[in-house]
Amino acid sequence: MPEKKQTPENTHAPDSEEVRVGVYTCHCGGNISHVVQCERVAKLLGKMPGVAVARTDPSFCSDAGQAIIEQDIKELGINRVVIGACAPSLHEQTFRNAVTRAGLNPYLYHHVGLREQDSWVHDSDKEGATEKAVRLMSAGVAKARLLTPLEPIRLGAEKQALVIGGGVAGLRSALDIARQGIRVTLVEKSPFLGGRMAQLESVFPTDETPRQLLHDLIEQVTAQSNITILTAAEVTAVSGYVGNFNVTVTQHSRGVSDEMAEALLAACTQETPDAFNYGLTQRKVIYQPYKGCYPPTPAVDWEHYDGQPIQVNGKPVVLKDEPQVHQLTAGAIVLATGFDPYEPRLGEYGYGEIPEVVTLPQLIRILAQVPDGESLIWNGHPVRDVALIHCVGSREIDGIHEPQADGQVNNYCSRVCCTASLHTAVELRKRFPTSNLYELYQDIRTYGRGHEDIYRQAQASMVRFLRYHGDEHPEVMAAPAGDKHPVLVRVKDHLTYGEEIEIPVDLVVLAVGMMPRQIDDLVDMLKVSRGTDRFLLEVHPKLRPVEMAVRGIVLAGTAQGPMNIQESLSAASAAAAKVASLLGQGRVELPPFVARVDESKCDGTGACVEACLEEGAIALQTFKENGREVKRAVVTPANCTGCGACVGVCPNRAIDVQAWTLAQYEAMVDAIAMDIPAFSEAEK
Amino acid sequence: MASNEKARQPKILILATLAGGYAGADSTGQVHMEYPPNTYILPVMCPVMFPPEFFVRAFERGIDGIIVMYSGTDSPYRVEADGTAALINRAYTLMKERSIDIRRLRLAAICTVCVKPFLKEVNQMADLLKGIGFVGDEITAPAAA
Amino acid sequence: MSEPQIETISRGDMLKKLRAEHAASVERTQILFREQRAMQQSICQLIRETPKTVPEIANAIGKPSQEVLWFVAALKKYGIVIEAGMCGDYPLYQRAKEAQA
Amino acid sequence: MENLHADALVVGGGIAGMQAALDLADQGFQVALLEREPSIGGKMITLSKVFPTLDCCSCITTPKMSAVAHHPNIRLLTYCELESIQENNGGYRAKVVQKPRYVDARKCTGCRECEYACPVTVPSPFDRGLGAYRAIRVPFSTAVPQTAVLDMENCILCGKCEKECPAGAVDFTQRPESFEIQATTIVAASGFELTPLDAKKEYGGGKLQNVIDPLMMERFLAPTGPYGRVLRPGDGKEPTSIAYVQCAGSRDETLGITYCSRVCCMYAIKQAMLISGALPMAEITIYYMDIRTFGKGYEQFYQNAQAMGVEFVRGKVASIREDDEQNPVVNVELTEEGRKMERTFDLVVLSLGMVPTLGSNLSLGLPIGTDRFISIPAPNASPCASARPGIFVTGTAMGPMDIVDSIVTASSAAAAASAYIRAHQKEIVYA
Repeated sequence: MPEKKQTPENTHAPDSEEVRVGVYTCHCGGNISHVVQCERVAKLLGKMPGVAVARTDPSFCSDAGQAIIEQDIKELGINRVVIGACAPSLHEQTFRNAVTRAGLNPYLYHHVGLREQDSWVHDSDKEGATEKAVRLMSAGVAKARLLTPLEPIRLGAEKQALVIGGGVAGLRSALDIARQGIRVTLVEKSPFLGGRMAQLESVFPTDETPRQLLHDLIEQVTAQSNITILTAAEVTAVSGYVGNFNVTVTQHSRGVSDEMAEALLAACTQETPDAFNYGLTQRKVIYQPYKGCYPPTPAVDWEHYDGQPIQVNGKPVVLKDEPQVHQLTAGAIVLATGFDPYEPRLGEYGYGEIPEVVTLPQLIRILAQVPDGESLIWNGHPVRDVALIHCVGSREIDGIHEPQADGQVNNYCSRVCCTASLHTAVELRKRFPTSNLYELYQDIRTYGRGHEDIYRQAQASMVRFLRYHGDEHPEVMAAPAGDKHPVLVRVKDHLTYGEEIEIPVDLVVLAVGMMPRQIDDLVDMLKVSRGTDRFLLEVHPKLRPVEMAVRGIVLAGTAQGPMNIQESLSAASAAAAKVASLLGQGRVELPPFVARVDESKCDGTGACVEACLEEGAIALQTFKENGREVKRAVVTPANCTGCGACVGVCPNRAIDVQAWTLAQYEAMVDAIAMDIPAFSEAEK
Repeated sequence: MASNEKARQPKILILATLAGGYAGADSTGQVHMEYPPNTYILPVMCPVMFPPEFFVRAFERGIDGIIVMYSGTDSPYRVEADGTAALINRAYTLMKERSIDIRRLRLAAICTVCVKPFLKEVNQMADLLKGIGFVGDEITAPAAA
Repeated sequence: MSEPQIETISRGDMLKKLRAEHAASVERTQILFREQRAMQQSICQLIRETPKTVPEIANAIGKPSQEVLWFVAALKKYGIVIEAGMCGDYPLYQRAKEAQA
Repeated sequence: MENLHADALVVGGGIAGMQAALDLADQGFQVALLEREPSIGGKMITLSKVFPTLDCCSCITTPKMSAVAHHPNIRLLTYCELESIQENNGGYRAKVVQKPRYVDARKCTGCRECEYACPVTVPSPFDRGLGAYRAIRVPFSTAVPQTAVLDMENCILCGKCEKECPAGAVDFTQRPESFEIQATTIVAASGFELTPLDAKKEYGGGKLQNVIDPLMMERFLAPTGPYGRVLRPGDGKEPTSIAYVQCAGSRDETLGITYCSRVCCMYAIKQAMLISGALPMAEITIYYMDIRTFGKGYEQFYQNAQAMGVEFVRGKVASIREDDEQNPVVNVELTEEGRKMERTFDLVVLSLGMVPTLGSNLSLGLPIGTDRFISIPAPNASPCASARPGIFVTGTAMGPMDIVDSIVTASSAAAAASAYIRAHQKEIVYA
């Protein structure tokens, strides 16, 4: 039985030293000061009890601005800092660092959001906005007076990362992380690596072969001894936190051993639509998606295999999926879950109803199966006239486009479809010189390096361009029987000043946009956020562009939003850099916002233990106190999430979340509710 | 502002979770959508930390309306969804004892990009308070205090 | 690019050397400086009491508006001139009272 | 200056260079960050607000500048020119010249007493020449380091600054100093310049007073700008009608710039929105060929601008002239109506494109593409690797891109550089 337990020493009780608050109201380069009268705020706050200095500055986050605060700490003995500026999510850390540099404990600082939650939303009521700023800043001061110095929780971090997704972004991330001496487990849902990139035939603007590029990349990945690859595997449970995620991965059997592969593949007769070719062709339920795939061993498509025995050398073989469960720990997780091409609604531009309407990814697979020099035949007809329609499933407008099943309207641009579509048009003209091509577009967005050249190439190859407006979509319909062409496309073309043009074609190609992969389970498990476009959401596009709000989880590639291969690679490497910075030291620091028991008040009711839902975060322990056995609650900080379920139920107010205490909230409420006659008086 | 310049405004306290309502309020700011300024947003990790008495105390001190903007089932805390709902119900019981109109306390699930729901909640509360007035006019002393 | 040894040269010699090296630019700048001073003085004189717009100042002192605006912006930056309301689409500028003291 | 050793030399202290330096330094590598200007911050620090969030730009940039300045693993070298590099000992040896500030950086506190004392006013490049500062000055309010610099070309050697400096920091004895940096790897973050305003004769060849470049408009919109508000530079009028001419320095074979500069659509839309906020009565027209709002959240931004009343007109501006009152007159071919029209505006902004900063690229001896940006031989395999082993490229040095993309490629280049350092360093013995 332990003697009186040790808790982190609460070095300074807030009232044991004179509290000297420094209050800093930032103009935010006009963003705040154009609405909130910052000087008035400073003047009023300067008169509040405990406030030793109140200042304003055009931008406290600048080096010079930070220097002012640092100087006040050193020279005026400021020991609590309140800053009213932009949202704390942007610069709380910046100021914590500044305060630390000046020798003050970083948790003796409180940040008040005066921009997103005040000046930016009360533009037409400047007086009201200023009053709000005063009350919020007073509340900040009230809280700051009760702050105590805290130390971050330091934990060892596993020098191991988990990469989810084995497409080009996941592969690149895994490689770059591994090269920094960090072990990587790469988990891929399908039995083969390569993702969407493997389904392409040529990458712009270099016209390289994507599967060759992938092959080279995979070769580097597999040569790296500290990367473990799990294919046909899915993350099924995650717990823990940055530095120490506990991950359960469930891996399906391959179903086929190397020795048996050839015989089984030959013997298998059951077929299913080939997803690699977007269902345009059939393949066996034991399969390799393409020649040269990795791993080379064929795999069983468990979803479609009917369970019937396969006759190999006269013997029936029944294949069985015996999933294996792997438990692993990871310091950080890279989400490289990729995209799905937008699947048009049944009847959208005739899709699914008219066989001569296909998507661009489908066309790429169709073309891959036409040997060089042969003509393109589709649905029994030779294809000569082709219309490519841009922005299908992208740049949709509320009220004009029919929402998807979940009410979503894809109002974003998918970035790659313009160049991809033109790149394909150029290829079509090259391979089938007699073809007539029509690009129906809104804006041509060939923004990337070398992409504009492809646009010019398409123009030079006599591709015809027709410009439609977002609210007047082209129409696609089956041609009347007996017509030479099976499909008619009708469009109001603004390049010919709004003329209604009808184009008879043999094939309509829909340049479909990108949608994030269906990863609801992962999103729930990891508690990460998605944007209104449903792609995974970064913390801030410029400050932390590949990090998620949950620490230790980073983003790579098209899981974040539409991007091309080059951009996915960059994003994947950027994600790797963040993981390397995070885990390189072998330890991470967590904020000390966890529950803390005041033993002088705790009398061991156990209400807190009952209320807590976190594994191993709080427990009652028996101590000897003055020779008597007493029960006291004890917190394990690494397991505590700081939710405060224990705080609200404690009858003695003996437990609090550090830096977020009940007393601080009460003081803040009082400051907000306070009558401020001083508001006009003090200014005189 | 100062009472002689402008009619006194009711005060709305918004307890907003960092993972939900607080980020939603920031999103509202990023798109510059206006709402009344008598709204005071305090960040909270998870609202289950408050005992029900906290809300009554706030009303007693002159807060006229409180919106708890939590993350609901999207919360990073397992306890938040059910725990907060239960808490608010206990607070309603206490409010009734003090004859405080229970509409003054609202629980709303607000996500990080919930701009429209955020505005709806804030404007609804502001309109309600215009109708029912200040809390000080209806509150009664606790039965046994 | 770098001189072999500089520590032995005294500050006076250094200035002399700089003056010699930069004789052309110093002379050019001195002429420029005198023009600037004259321009600044005539602007400040003109708007000492009554605020004026840039075209009004330009008209009065016979200089192009574009040039006047540049000087007004410069004077404003260093607190010598302040903005004093609008006249139609043009801001008015005035000599700062504090700066006159 | 003593010679230095570093794991990585980052050339250029704009947003891309800063981010690359921070990412390398955070991984524990020693970084030398070289900037030719007296302050880091690059083009980004001159901007007003940034799309699509409309955050104030200095709120994003200044903390990064500060982080660079305070990072224990970063050696910040401002006002330094890269002369040449040569392969050495498995890495590179860079020859660098520290240009004289005529101010002792260790003594200067950035108080600006010298600047107030200096009698010579000169155009400030920070304000694109439309604002002014003195011959000795701290280059701009948020500069890092906060150290004054004297511009000898515009100095009359009156000595007033030296007399006024409370720290005794003015030092006329400074000379250019050469030194060397030995580094395992180099990250080129040399950035971009705008297509020159005078490049296109049809658009007035830079001679029209009220035809400006977009960075000038950024300064007008910034709270620290030269006028503190949006005025046209010809005569100080608050403009009530403003036109944007898109693709004014891009997608134009006559200029030899055939590529798309990627950012012009978004900055024009952003500026239009900000002007609408500052001057609610102003009419803003954007003449464009294609609107390219392809980034995350950008299409929504475009739709918001349309909803705010910014007028988007599809048309090719053939020429711009000036009327008697220096109002720019735009001659535009309305491509969706098949006719030409003329319209007079108070102010025209040419949405100029990006061209590479050539100086340091030449010093690095890197091959360039037909677009003159640094070549990336295998963009779909190693998107940041230049043609020389161990030299990586980031940001607009490898082609036009916006801030978000620059920051991502910076982290990406840092990842590539750190892998290179780990793979090669064991073999290197410093001389």
